[in-house]
Amino acid sequence: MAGQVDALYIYLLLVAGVMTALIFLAVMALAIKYRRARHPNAEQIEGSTILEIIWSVIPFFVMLTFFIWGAVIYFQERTPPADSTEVYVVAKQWMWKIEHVEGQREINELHVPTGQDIKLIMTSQDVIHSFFVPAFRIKQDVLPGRYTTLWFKATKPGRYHLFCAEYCGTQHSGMGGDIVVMEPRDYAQWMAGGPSAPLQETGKQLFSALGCATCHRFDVQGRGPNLVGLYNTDVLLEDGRMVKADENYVRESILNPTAKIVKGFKPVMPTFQGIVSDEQLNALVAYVKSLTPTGSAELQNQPAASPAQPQKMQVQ
Amino acid sequence: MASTVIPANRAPAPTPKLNYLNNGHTLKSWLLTTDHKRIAILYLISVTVFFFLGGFFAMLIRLELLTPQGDLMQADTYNKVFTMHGMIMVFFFLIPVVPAVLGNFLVPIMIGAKDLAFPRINLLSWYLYIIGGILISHVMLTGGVDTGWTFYTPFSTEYTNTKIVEAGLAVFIAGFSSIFTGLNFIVTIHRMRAPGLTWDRLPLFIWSNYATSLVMVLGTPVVAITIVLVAVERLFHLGIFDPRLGGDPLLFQHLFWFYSHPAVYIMILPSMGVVSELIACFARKRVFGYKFVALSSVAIAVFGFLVWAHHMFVAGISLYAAMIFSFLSFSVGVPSAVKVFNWTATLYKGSISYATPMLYAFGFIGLFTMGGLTGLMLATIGIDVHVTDTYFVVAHFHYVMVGGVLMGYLGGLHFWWPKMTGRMYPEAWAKLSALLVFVGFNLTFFPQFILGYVGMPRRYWQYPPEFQALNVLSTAGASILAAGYLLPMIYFVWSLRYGKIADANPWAAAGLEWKTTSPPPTFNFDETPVVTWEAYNYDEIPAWERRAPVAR
Amino acid sequence: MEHEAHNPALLHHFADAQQQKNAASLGMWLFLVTEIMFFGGMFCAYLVYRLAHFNAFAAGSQQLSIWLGATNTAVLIISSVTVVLAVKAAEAGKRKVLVGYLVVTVLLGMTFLVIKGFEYREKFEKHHVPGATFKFTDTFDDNGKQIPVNPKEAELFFSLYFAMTGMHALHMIIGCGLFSVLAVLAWKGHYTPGYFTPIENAGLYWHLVDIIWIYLFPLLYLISRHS
Amino acid sequence: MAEHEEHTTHSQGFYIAIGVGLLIGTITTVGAAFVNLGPFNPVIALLIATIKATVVVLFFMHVKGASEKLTGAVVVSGFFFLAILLSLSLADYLTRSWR
Repeated sequence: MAGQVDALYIYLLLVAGVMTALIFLAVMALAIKYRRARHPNAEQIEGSTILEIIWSVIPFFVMLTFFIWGAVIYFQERTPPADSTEVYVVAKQWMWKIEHVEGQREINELHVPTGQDIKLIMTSQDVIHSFFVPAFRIKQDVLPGRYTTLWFKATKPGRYHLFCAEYCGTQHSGMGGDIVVMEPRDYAQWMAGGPSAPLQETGKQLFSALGCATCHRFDVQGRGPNLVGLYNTDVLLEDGRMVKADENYVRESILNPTAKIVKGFKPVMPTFQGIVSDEQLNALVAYVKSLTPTGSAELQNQPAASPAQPQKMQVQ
Repeated sequence: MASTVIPANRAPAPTPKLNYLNNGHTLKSWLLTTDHKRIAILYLISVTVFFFLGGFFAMLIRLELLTPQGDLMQADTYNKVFTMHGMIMVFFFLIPVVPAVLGNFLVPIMIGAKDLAFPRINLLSWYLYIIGGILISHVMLTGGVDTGWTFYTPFSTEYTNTKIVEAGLAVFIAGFSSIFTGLNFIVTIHRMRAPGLTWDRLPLFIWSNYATSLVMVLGTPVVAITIVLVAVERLFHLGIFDPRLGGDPLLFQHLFWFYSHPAVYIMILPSMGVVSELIACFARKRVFGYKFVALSSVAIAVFGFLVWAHHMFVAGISLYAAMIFSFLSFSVGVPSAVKVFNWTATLYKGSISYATPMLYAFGFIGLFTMGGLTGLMLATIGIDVHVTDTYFVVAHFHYVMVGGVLMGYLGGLHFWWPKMTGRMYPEAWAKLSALLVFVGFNLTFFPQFILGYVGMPRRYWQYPPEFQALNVLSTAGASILAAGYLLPMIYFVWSLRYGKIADANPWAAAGLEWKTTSPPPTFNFDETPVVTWEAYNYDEIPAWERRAPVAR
Repeated sequence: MEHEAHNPALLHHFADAQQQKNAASLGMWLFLVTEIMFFGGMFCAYLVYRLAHFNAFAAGSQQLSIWLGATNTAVLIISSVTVVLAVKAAEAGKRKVLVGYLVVTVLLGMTFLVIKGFEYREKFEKHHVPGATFKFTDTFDDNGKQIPVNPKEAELFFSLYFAMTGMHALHMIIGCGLFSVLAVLAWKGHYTPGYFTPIENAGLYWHLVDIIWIYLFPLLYLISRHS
Repeated sequence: MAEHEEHTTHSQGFYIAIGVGLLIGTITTVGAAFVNLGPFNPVIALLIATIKATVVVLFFMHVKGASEKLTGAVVVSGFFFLAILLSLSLADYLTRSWR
């Protein structure tokens, strides 16, 4: 990615450099050639519509190339490959808390292997921060109340700066760290070193501890939708909208269950806002995402009408 | 007409001609004046005070950044310093500077009117500006603000305990000052033009002030209400941008940038108008493609409203919105490019002299070209993701704001100084300062482009040591720049007493403002002029070296 | 017109009364545009959040009194009529009629504010004022049907409700003050058929405040009222 | 008396009639809100509001029949820029959930 950005940057620099040089040279040459001593009488020229059109249209098309190339790169930057390794990031004043799906936790450091696509799923506990790795030419603001994502693939082992790029208070400039890129072998070793309860495992425990499993059942259709195979599918909602079940959807459904009711279900789920922390939320999301219909013959959530449970909703 | 001009500060002279400066000497005659020219002078003084205040903070920033460690001041102090620098420079200097000083002085004269349409509202604008200024100074002296001039939520609403409400109120009040100025200009330009002065005969400075006024009137209210919402969120816990209530912090950014991006055009457009005047005068030519230059001002003002979210490409807006805004952002590039090309083309077959104002105009073209082209890079999303919120952006907007606006302002101030005061500035010193400003400016801000691309984020109090060399260069440039700005201040004051006395039209320039005396009488013209000529009729005016000597 | 030469209201920098009047009118219209944009910021916030949290907005809206809201709309419309009749009276030079309409307008404006005050009081009593004391348990609509609502989002609705109606009420207060002053001046005979620009311009302001309410009423009070 | 010609004042009865029309509009809005029109409820409400606002602008604020078009242009541009604010903001919010 860095290479592509640099290539575009060099192209832009060239165009800008040539334009600047042209303007500077033209101004200087004209200013010298037509200085008053040599050219005491100005010739009045009204203007030229053709010239105006030329120097409006040509820059426009040049800019169009900027736009298209830039948009293509941006599209790639915002589209993580499907098989990326996921890492959860929670930002707070003034530190980065990193959770690997394998259960490893780090603060202000992120260890990643070379050659692997890494997708960061980020949220903030307080104000807006921004995850910025200049060496990878990537940056994404980290917002409270929702996930933003970012992905990259490191190619060369080493330590790279991690900065917070969105002003976040007193120690904004201290909210940095390192991205430690390692050979896959070293990385595996490092990963083996720490305590290892995979994130989805933590999520699984939470899932039963919080009683989610009473309604979201995997064998039969419960009061809540079956979550197996839910992730990354399109969900038809009660109000007729179709939404993608991405991380933000799962997150919102936990914190604010009534916002998007799946078709055929009742708005009976209580909110877990204030009950689960951002880290626990990440674990739950990771768990829901891990539910794939491999073992069981469970299909995706059918929009079939569930047994109606009209009166018991306040019990929860 | 022999212009026997006696400057105000000269000891009693025989039969002084009454002009706006000597028409009343009491403090009251200044503070309660409704004369647009006196109000312009009031603005000139107050804006200059705020410029040096903002500049002082800039120097503190540059000194702190000399070393990678935060050793000059605490992190909190640094955050307050750059916030003050931003707020003062944006709201109390750049936005009012050209419209409220040069525009206030020149708009009525250039269109042959006796005053602005609403002289009392004009005075009210100044008082609002001063009240806002006093408030922001109060904030500064009693603890400051640490949000940056952008007030981003939820930091500003919930996580900082500095004086957001007071600072917001200051910006709100200053905003209304600028709304009233804009409103006054639009009405004046529509209603008060001299007979015969049709729209296609207007000086380009008027066109650009008109466009600026549109932005002031249409954009400022949105930022005003946004700041009110931030204030009530802090005061009364209404939670409109509160993520815990399902509010979206990005909505604040949308509303904020809806004004604050077009605000950039409030700043730059009047300076573009100044440059058009300067180039025409010192090339002795009508501006090439007058119509296109005039309309490009309006086009910039209108397109300026379509591009705000290019400040938010990495903020979490949707992919598609980012692409739309990126595309639209390039649309502003076209009219800006048209202006630069037309100025350059105006030089062709002109008769060019290198008076100080022209040097500033050249400087403007150069720096604005660089600022504009780096702006295109920032509009290119793939690049923006990497360089936004870094020193690249800082360098870019200083090239446009300081390189552009200030070059235009200083050029205009030198150009119209004889008209405003009746005195010439010292040419040699002025040329030196123009040179200092240009060199100092590039030395200060060019390294910041590189700093940004190698990854130094903005608003950093301390930074990794590898960025130090470029930061030292930048600080060195800043000291040259400071000298370049102090110099005019000194010789302008000096010239009030010792400068050569200027006649009505020292540059042999076209335009109504040169057809009245220097300084002009209180009502600008003894008789309402009737305009029968096109703008920039330099073919009818001989250059000043070859004019018949004027009685002095 | 014999006033023209000695019109005491004609300011020195205008060529004639017509130019002055046109300038004042254009200035007022531009000011109204700034008001549109000023409220526009809040309308934008409203639109965004209504789309995001429709259920909460509907539930919040159910808690507003539709009848008080509709009555206030009617009050404002009637006051707009009295304002336009005041302008007409000013143009015709009927001083007493003018003063009468101005006074009625102020009274109507105050009626609006009093009704608004009652509504606000009810919100305080029901803990519908955003902040620490905010409670929202009223998740049943008029027909007893449950609306699924996150109380936090309902708080957002009430934040917007108070911001928008509060800002509108502030404009009403300013309008009432303005018209009170004009009534006194009109009584003293400041306005003639040759010069009544302040009456006209204040009228324009009042109509705009009316228009803003015309939008606020359905947007705030009438969300999803049907069963 | 040039003012009287360019100033299109109407009769007292006309203004009262307009006022009555606006009141009827209000009643219609309230009535329509209680009828289930599906997605058209807000559309109808805003349509009526816009008609009412237009009537106020045209007749009470005397834009219709004004001697010059400038006032109209000012009004239209005000709403035009408001529309820019709303539509481009929504361009973000409505496409957030895509992809």
